[in-house]
Amino acid sequence: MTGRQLITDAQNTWCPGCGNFSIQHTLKNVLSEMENEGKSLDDVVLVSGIGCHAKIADYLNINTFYSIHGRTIPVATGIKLGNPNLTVICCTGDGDSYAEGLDHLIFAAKRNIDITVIVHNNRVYGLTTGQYTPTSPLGFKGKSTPSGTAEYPVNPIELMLASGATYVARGYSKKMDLLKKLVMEGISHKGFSFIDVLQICATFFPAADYYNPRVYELSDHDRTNFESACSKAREWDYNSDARIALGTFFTRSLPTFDEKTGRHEERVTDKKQSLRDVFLQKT
Amino acid sequence: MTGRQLITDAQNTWCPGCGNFSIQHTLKNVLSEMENEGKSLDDVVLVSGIGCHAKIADYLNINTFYSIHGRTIPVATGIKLGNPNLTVICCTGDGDSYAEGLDHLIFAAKRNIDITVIVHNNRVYGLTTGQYTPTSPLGFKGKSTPSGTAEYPVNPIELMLASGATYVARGYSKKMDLLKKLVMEGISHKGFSFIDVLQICATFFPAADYYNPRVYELSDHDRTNFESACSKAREWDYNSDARIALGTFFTRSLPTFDEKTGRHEERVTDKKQSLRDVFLQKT
Amino acid sequence: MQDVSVLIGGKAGDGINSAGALVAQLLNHIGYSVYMYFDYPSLIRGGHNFAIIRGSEQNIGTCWNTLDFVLALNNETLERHRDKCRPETAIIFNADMVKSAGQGSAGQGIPVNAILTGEHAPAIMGNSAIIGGFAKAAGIEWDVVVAVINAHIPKGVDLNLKVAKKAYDQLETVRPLSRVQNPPRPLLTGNEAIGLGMVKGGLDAYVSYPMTPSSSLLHFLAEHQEKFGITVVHPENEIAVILMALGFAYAGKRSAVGTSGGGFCLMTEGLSLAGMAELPLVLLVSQRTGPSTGLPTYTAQSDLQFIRYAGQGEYPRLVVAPGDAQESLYWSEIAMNMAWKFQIPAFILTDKTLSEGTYSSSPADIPELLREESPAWQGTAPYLRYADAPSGISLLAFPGMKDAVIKVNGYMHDEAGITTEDAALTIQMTNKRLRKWEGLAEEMGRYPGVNVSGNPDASTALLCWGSTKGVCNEIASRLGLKVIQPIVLLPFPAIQVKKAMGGVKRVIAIEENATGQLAILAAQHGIVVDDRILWYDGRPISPEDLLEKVQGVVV
Amino acid sequence: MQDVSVLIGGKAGDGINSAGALVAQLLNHIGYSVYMYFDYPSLIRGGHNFAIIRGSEQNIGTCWNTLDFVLALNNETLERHRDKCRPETAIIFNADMVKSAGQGSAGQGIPVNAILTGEHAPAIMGNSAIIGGFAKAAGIEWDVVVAVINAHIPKGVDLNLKVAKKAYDQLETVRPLSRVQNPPRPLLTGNEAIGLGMVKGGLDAYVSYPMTPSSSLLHFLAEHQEKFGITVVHPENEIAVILMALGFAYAGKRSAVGTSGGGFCLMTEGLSLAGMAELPLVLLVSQRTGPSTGLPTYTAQSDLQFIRYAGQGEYPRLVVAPGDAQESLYWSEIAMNMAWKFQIPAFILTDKTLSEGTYSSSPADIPELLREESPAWQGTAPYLRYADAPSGISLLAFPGMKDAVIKVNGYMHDEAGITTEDAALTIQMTNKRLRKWEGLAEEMGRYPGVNVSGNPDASTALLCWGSTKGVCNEIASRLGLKVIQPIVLLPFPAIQVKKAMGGVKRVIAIEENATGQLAILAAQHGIVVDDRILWYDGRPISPEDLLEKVQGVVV
Ligand SMILES: Cc1ncc(C[n+]2csc(CCOP(=O)(O)OP(=O)(O)O)c2C)c(N)n1
Ligand SMILES: Cc1ncc(C[n+]2csc(CCOP(=O)(O)OP(=O)(O)O)c2C)c(N)n1
Ligand code: SF4
Ligand code: SF4
Ligand SMILES: [Mg+2]
Ligand SMILES: [Mg+2]
Repeated sequence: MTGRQLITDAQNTWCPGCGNFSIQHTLKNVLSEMENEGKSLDDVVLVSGIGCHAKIADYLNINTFYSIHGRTIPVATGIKLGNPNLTVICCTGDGDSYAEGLDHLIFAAKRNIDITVIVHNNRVYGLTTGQYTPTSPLGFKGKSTPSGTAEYPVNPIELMLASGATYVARGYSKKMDLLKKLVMEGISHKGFSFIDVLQICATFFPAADYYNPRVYELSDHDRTNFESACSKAREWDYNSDARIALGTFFTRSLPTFDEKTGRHEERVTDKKQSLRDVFLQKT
Repeated sequence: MTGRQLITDAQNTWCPGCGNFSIQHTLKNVLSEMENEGKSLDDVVLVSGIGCHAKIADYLNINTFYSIHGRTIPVATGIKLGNPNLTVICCTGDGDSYAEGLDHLIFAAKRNIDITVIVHNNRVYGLTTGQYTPTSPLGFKGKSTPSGTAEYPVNPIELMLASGATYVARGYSKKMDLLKKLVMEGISHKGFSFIDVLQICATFFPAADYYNPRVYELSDHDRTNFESACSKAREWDYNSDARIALGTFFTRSLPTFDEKTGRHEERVTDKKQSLRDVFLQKT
Repeated sequence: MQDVSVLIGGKAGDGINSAGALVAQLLNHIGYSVYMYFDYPSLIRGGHNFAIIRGSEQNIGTCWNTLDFVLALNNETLERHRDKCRPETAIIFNADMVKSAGQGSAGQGIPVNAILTGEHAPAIMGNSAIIGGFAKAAGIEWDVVVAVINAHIPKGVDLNLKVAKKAYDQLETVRPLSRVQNPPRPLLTGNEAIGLGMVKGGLDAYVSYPMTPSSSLLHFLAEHQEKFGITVVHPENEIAVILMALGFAYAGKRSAVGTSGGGFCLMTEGLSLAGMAELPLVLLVSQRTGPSTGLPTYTAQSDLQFIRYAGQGEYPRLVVAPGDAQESLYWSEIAMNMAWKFQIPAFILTDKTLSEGTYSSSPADIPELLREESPAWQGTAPYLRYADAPSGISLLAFPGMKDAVIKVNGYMHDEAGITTEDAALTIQMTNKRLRKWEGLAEEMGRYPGVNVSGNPDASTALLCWGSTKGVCNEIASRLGLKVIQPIVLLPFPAIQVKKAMGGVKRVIAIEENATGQLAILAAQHGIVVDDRILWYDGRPISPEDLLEKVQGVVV
Repeated sequence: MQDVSVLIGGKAGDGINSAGALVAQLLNHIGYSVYMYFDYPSLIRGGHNFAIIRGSEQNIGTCWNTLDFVLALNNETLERHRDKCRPETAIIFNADMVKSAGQGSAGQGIPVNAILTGEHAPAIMGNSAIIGGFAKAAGIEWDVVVAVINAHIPKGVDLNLKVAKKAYDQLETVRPLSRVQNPPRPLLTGNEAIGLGMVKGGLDAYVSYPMTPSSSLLHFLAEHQEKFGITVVHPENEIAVILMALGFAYAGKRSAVGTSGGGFCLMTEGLSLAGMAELPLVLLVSQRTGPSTGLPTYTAQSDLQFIRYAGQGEYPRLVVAPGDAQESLYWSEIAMNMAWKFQIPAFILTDKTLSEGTYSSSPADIPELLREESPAWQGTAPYLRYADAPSGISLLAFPGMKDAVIKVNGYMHDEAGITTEDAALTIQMTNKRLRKWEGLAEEMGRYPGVNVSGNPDASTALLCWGSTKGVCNEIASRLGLKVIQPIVLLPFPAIQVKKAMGGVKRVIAIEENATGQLAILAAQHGIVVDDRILWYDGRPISPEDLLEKVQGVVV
């Protein structure tokens, strides 16, 4: 299919001003660019969790697996292992992948499975009306923490570096050019790509006024240097006041899990004979 | 109870040469020392997961909660929040806390809940007969990976540093004096204490010959310096050949989750009146 | 008999739920019994939200599809609900958004923006104008509006009143409501009632991860945690939720959790641990349309069988399914007490309709704090956490108690709590746990576990559970039928239900699921269900639909 | 009729399971049908392990408590199993560990250490001495020993044979076994048979997290993954397991998972997703004694009801419970095919006894690779993943297919897979899913879903499921009773079971649980169970115990 209509007829129900629009627009542009470069979109799959972010599965007219809260990544892993020719993209939320299913994110990084994870990090549970998430700042007042949280946020960039992710970046829904670049890079990176996107939640965490003066694009940064990636990652800890680096923190080339696992299928000539052999061995 | 008999009558079923004996012995010594210093062992609770390590719950004659695979830490968190006067110790496995329930470990660190987590890290699933775990070296041949794993191990020390743990140490079951010191420190540390113990599994991962020439005790190391804790943590990545630092990598003082959460109980004088008030407000 | 239905509709973000609650309070303050249903899709801004508020002289728990008033914040409201309007329906609309109420309708527009500008009031106060306009159209005295706004709009009372008054003064009374001679009563959602009931039953800690339709209980208890003297924790996921709660229970604190189907799935392993370790726990499971994510903001009664058997292995549990807020309050307290008395998990099984519906309650609902204790250990060592007893119930002790070594264990264990693999001990301890079913059934027999209402001499009975209580009662009384509503579902109160069946020749089960889950349960206890009316579009079955279905079956 | 029972016992770490397997192969090679039960506690070294190997002329699946041979690697073996010995029981023991076979016993010691030293053989070969000694004592020809060791001890064949020969030569034949005129057959554990059946049914990927008693399937498939051309993944936990498997299914690969109760709990949310998203999946759930961690290495049949209803909401599923290895092989293939044909989850429900027990199978068990397909999309866009159809089954397409936009969704969705909250669509799509029950029931009616054996004219029938097939058959044939064993449990083959009930006046359910879960299920289909024999100490019920219990009921 070329020149496919990339947006479905599903009614879009994000709030006016929601940063998810920018992410969807970015993905749409990335997809048409891929198509223009000769990639068949039939070979692209998008997996989402549950949350406002996840509605993107309804909106983009490509193969999608609209999964359950927190489980985007194992689904994507299974798809990639099942058919390594597919390009697998995860759109997941901060509640999804930093709370409910954090372990899967870390294992995907550890395994270096060749998928691209885009976290719509609005630092709040949007769809369940505004409770704190693991990246909400200390003292955040949501409905489950009316007098403020008692927890420091996690720093997902740091966590991903510590987990062995081979592509680690941060985008911002208000910097669409950069975002597009990062998503393109993430998809072309062979291995596990992680992009934390500071996504504006217009309703429950409208942080643009906080982000705008603080964000800057990484330059003069050696993205192959792990140590300096770490110190850049620590510059802003999702809590205290600091400059917020955007761009690619780190990248590294390593064999991928999908390359190393599986594909036995291709090597077997006579499955029936194999079965018979193993069976008769038991005699 | 003073001078309590610290070992139960339960039959011990660890393999000869198992490193768990050393950990149990260490805990026994720590407990009697605590008792000698006037601490009542009635106020100590040990929580375990499921695995060889977890049998320690049967063997130590103190309050124990023998929980389920991977869930040691949320149980311990609930106990500590329920009664902050208790000293809560987790004995957990690497399968337990680095695989099945990794997310809980990271959240406990993030929250700085005042519990002490001792990971019996034998780098293998002992009780289920020797499959790889997240800390097994790349290429490890277990029954589920007969031709070797395709995954790099995680480095739990690094992960815990990235997660905000306020006490991070590594012990070794063959260095019992140091181990005792670390466990004592971990327990006295106010906040989340994490001790990764390289525990010899005599049956499925008898790594003493590997560890013995490589381990050394950290000295001249500023345990309050996060950066140098990180570089020490990275010296050995649980995979490639390197010197293996033992001791305390990092420590830091921060308010604990149990201090900040809860204890509302103590502030309420007339619960009945509160109920009536809230009820009548709805009129 | 006085009976009035008001629909208020607009977009998500328009505050339809809170505006509806104010309408409910107005009706409450003129003496009506109130029920409010709130309908919204799973989105944050936009879409269509509406609430139907019904007031009546008698206690109610359902809404008819015939409206006396429509409060339209936008045109869509009028379009979507035109089928529920009659010529005499009074339509009040935001004149900035709606041009006219439609041909031949008795409509009055409120110039909301103009009022707000005139009063220098923020946009958020627009709904006060609607409320004021409604009060006037319904002939509710201004005093009542003042009382309600005072009590329920904590911020900017004066300005809100000014805005409301402007609209009040501009509109005409078109369908005056007669006062009913009742004092105003507390209005509670099902979840609020559950929260109050849990606190009555001694709740110390509530642990929950947000999931519709259980979340509002988390929010309610978090909001009042200081007042109630409880700890409220929202952890990383539902697995942590149940295990933390079991940690609290072990430490001697009464804990409860709340979730819906998908989150409950993640709790089943912890539930089985509670069963084996004999740790008490209360679980609110509020059902929504499944399977999987399903319709997250719509209702269902399709998890009963799952809850009955959830978790590997066999162990006793209590399941209660209250039918309205009053019952929720009453039975939540009992669930807390029974969980701790029998050291078992106890479920409060509700659905979206009940959890998020608003009901009139009675001040008599909160008489006392009633905390029933499990027998406590008297300090005579050695303590045996699982000491066998005819009742199956062992004495409780908690860490910190002098000389108690308290070992709880999810493995098969001996009386001391130490792991065993012995065959005879396995049988003994399994029997010990399962024997609690008997004591529990006996104990529950002392409570009114089965509601019987309607015509006592009817030969046809509607068998229902949970939130369909309201609609069944109404249809039964119209058709002269009996209603049998078991509230205790496990252990199933077969004797009480059979007693209620006296004189009944035909049983029609009414359920909001596709397979008839209560009918299956009842049949297992020898109660034959002749017909099943199953409704599963995510909406509570309306009285009109139920009437038609019942008539279709009965004729 | 030839019938022999051999017990081999020692410590964990002594290799009792593999030594037992060699004994089984010896019996197999002299023509016997074989069954082996392996009993071990949850520990790695020490404790007491034993295997009972029984050989018979007919197919068997149980062990009597009367032994013909005891192979004792330590004293504890003799002490623990003395009650199963008769004066004529031949006892062979490791003379380094055991002083004497006990008073009046026909015992022969093997000087294992001396033999090993003499042959310069490593300690690990000690069991070959025991095997050699047993062969001699049983009068099994040396050729047979050579054949078995050649086939089943891959490393160091010659040295093993030397060690075995030394013992063979030193011992005397005390209880010679007659040869039976059958060729040797493949011996399979239940889990191996399941693995072979899955591969026959087209398995592409097996995803599993270790959990006894399912782990040996993971190990078996991992070992042969290259030969079978499948991908085997052991991920971080069971939640990842089921979601990865669903990812494989979406990508067009046939996937299966395996676990036991506690791990299955963690899969229930993914299961409900499979139900809603209509993703095929095969699940092995191998039961062990619960609740919770329970007795991890012992058996039970206590998760049937849980599996029937697991996961929120209502959706169709297949549950088959084979009774031995042959049935495991046969039904696992069917489960794979039905899951993909109906796009539903299909369960293979076993227990420790079956999963880890060893059975004779028949070479006829692997005739063909049989892969049944779900109807495939023909490429005419637009593709609708959930196109409605009378059967409820939509055409399948997989990512990568030209012009297919494949949207699977755990929300309520329209035919294209896009989220909907519409009431009418909700009913339509729910009906679509639930209609599959009918086609599935019809389809399963074509398979032999109910085993009927024993006396066809008996008025008393034993109703059983799963691994108790063997013991029930034996007791029934002794007492002249009928045995009815449904293999398909969901959709319940009520018609076939009722047909089997012809002439039966009394039904006795035999189950290894404490509540009679099959009896409950049967009763729901109008099959009245008169008596229930429930056994729940974690051990498979023995023929002696069952005989006594049945006689207690029948008399
Ligand atoms: C197991 C489970 N628990 C809870 C929920 C309820 N739930 C739906 S979306 C959501 C939070 C989503 O937050 P996030 O991932 O940050 O997405 P956002 O809405 O912010 O985009 C929750 C808790 C669920 N669907 N499933
Ligand atoms: C939910 C669940 N999955 C799997 C198991 C089976 N299981 C028991 S112990 C264990 C591994 C334990 O490994 P580890 O935590 O490293 O402990 P070790 O035995 O090495 O001390 C597993 C997988 C279980 N009990 N529960
Ligand atoms: S709630 Fe926030 S994240 Fe969700 S749609 Fe609205 S603005 Fe976007
Ligand atoms: S298997 Fe390993 S960890 Fe387990 S008891 Fe034996 S030596 Fe210890
Ligand atoms: Mg979010
Ligand atoms: Mg381990």
